[in-house]
Amino acid sequence: MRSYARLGLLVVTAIVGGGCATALDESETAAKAAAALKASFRPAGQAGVDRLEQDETQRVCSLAAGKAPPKDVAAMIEQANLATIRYPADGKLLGDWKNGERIAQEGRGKQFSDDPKGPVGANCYACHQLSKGELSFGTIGPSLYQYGKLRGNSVDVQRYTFGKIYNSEAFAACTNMPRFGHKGILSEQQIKDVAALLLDPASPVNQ
Amino acid sequence: MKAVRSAVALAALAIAPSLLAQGSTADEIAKYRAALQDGNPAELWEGRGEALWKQQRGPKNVSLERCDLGLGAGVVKGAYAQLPRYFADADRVMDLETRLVWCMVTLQGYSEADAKKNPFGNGNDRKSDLEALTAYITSESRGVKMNVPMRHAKEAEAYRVGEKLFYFRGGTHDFACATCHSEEGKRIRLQDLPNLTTAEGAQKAYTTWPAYRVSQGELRTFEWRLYDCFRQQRFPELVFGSDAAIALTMFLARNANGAPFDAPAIKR
Amino acid sequence: MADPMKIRATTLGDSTEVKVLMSHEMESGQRKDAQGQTIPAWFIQNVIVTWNGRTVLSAQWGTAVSKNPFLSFKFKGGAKGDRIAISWMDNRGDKRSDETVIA
Amino acid sequence: MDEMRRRLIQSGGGMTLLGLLLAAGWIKPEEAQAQAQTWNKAAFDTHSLSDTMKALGGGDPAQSKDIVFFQTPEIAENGAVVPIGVTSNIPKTESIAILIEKNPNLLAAVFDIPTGTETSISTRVKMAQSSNVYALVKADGKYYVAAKDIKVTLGGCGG
Repeated sequence: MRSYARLGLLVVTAIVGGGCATALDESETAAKAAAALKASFRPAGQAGVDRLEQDETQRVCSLAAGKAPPKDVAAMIEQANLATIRYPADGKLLGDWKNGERIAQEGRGKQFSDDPKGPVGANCYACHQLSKGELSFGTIGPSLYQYGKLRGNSVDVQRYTFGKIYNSEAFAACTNMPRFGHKGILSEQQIKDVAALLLDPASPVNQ
Repeated sequence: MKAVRSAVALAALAIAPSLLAQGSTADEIAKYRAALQDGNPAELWEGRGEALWKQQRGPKNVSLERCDLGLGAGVVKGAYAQLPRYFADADRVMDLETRLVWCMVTLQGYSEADAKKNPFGNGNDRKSDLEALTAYITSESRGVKMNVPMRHAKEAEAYRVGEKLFYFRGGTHDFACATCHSEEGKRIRLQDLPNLTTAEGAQKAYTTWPAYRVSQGELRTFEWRLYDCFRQQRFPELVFGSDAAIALTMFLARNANGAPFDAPAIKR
Repeated sequence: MADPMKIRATTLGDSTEVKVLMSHEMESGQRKDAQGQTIPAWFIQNVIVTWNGRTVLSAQWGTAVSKNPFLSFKFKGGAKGDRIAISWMDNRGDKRSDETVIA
Repeated sequence: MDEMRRRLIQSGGGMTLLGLLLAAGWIKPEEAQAQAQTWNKAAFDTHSLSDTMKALGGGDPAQSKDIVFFQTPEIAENGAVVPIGVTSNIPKTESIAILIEKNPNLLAAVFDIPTGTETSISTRVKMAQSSNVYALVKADGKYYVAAKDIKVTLGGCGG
């Protein structure tokens, strides 16, 4: 991945405003926050303290502090993340929507309290409406009801959908959505299954 | 058989309005929450906590009634509405739970490890004294306006660090506190998510912890709230009474200033 | 030893409202522990509420009553200062009795 | 209550609940006799409404509009605690029972209501899943029933 070492400073100056005193204060706070993090977490279950070591995307998006990053920074984040997407070698982008539904419902996985051998889901419903039948859905992300019906099922749409699940940062810098493939949350097959849930005409999403 | 048939007929009648639109789902959930307000089992923790506060305990066999929670030795009324704060004797910003551990060590003679060995209770066999004490002390701030101080440099520093940590993205899922808590009107599944970056959102959230969680049958404190948020963020385990826990509490409590404290509450 | 109950008894004109919270696990017998072993049922089976020695409510409970049970009802009569006593017994034979006066 | 009496009560292992109340002076001997202290195991072990009715010694309950649910939501955020309030407007109501159709055991609770106590109770029950909840009323020796469908939603995150 292309290094964007200068990006951090770029984001800080863009957002904080760039006065010398502010920048100094900012870096001091950052150092204290880093020290507090180091002293305040301990490994538990499958979650080691290495999870607190940020990659470039996480670091830059943290600095953006909930605001949209500057356009050029966003473009660099998206470009770097786009390069990580590994499309299926067999060229098949869609799996079984029924498995996809189970994955979309499953909230467990990767928490320190979860069995490392247990199921790992995408918990899509936590943030998205998907089907009419499930009333318990979140609204952090947009409604995906009739996702396929509205977009069609072309190869381009399939590739975008697979890629978006694989690494969402490739399409929207500093999005709230996890990078399911890039960070090893879901397997390639699981991503195919979730893509099928979104695109298969028989899926409850498209009814 | 006849009884069964009539029951089935009855079921068909009762199920008629079951295709509920989203609007009425929210209304019905609101009714559910309202129905729980009358009779909050948190009172069981408050009662136990008050007894613990007054009971002579520990190697020194003294009560906690001389513990200074920030408003002077033994003053409980309104103390939680002004926490976290800087304590000169400890030279540290402390939240309530950390201060209780401090008093259990300095007044009652417990080792620090003993004082905080069971911060979050689990059922009848592992009741947490800290949760009970926290329930009692917070209940004594009910109706008191949040007024967390920021006079000392370390209080200001804790606030700034807390803000920084609020936006810190990490772990397998790139989550930060801000992922779920920096926009208006969002929810996860059916749970409304407070926007903790606004005074209104922080007030609504912070003033309703501790809370009896019906899903767990336990009273949970704000330290637990942070601990469990980080668990769901896929972070490693937040250390009880740690700098990050106190800094985040400072950030949120200070943002809640001006609102009347209204807990222990009852929540899903 | 179970924690004390929280009992509130209030006169409302010619009747008295009783509200009580009890500290009890109310283990259903359906749950499994981390090792996959079924956690045995442990729950309050009998509850009796008396007003100055006279029974105003008695109940039999199963495992489906919620943890830390809540109960509310009203009876006719009752004056400030009258005694309300509540007792429960669970399936292990543990008991708890508490009382309050009508406010 | 003085400390001595509290200790006496707490040490009352092996006593029945009524014996305990009697010893504490909280209940009069004639009351104790009137209150057959039982727990109807057969009824609590049933898995269908008809079996519950059999175990309770009753027949087919009649549907009744005089049984009203109050403070009972149609959707429960969490099945561990579902508030249920039942009022019976049927004359000579003797008891109110709460049954949950899709629980492993149907019968949740039976409240015996002596004369002078209002025929209305409020409590909280566990529901394994969305289900019909029945309020079963015994009045003048006969059984009446009303039902309410309650949905139980999932929780928020990974649990």
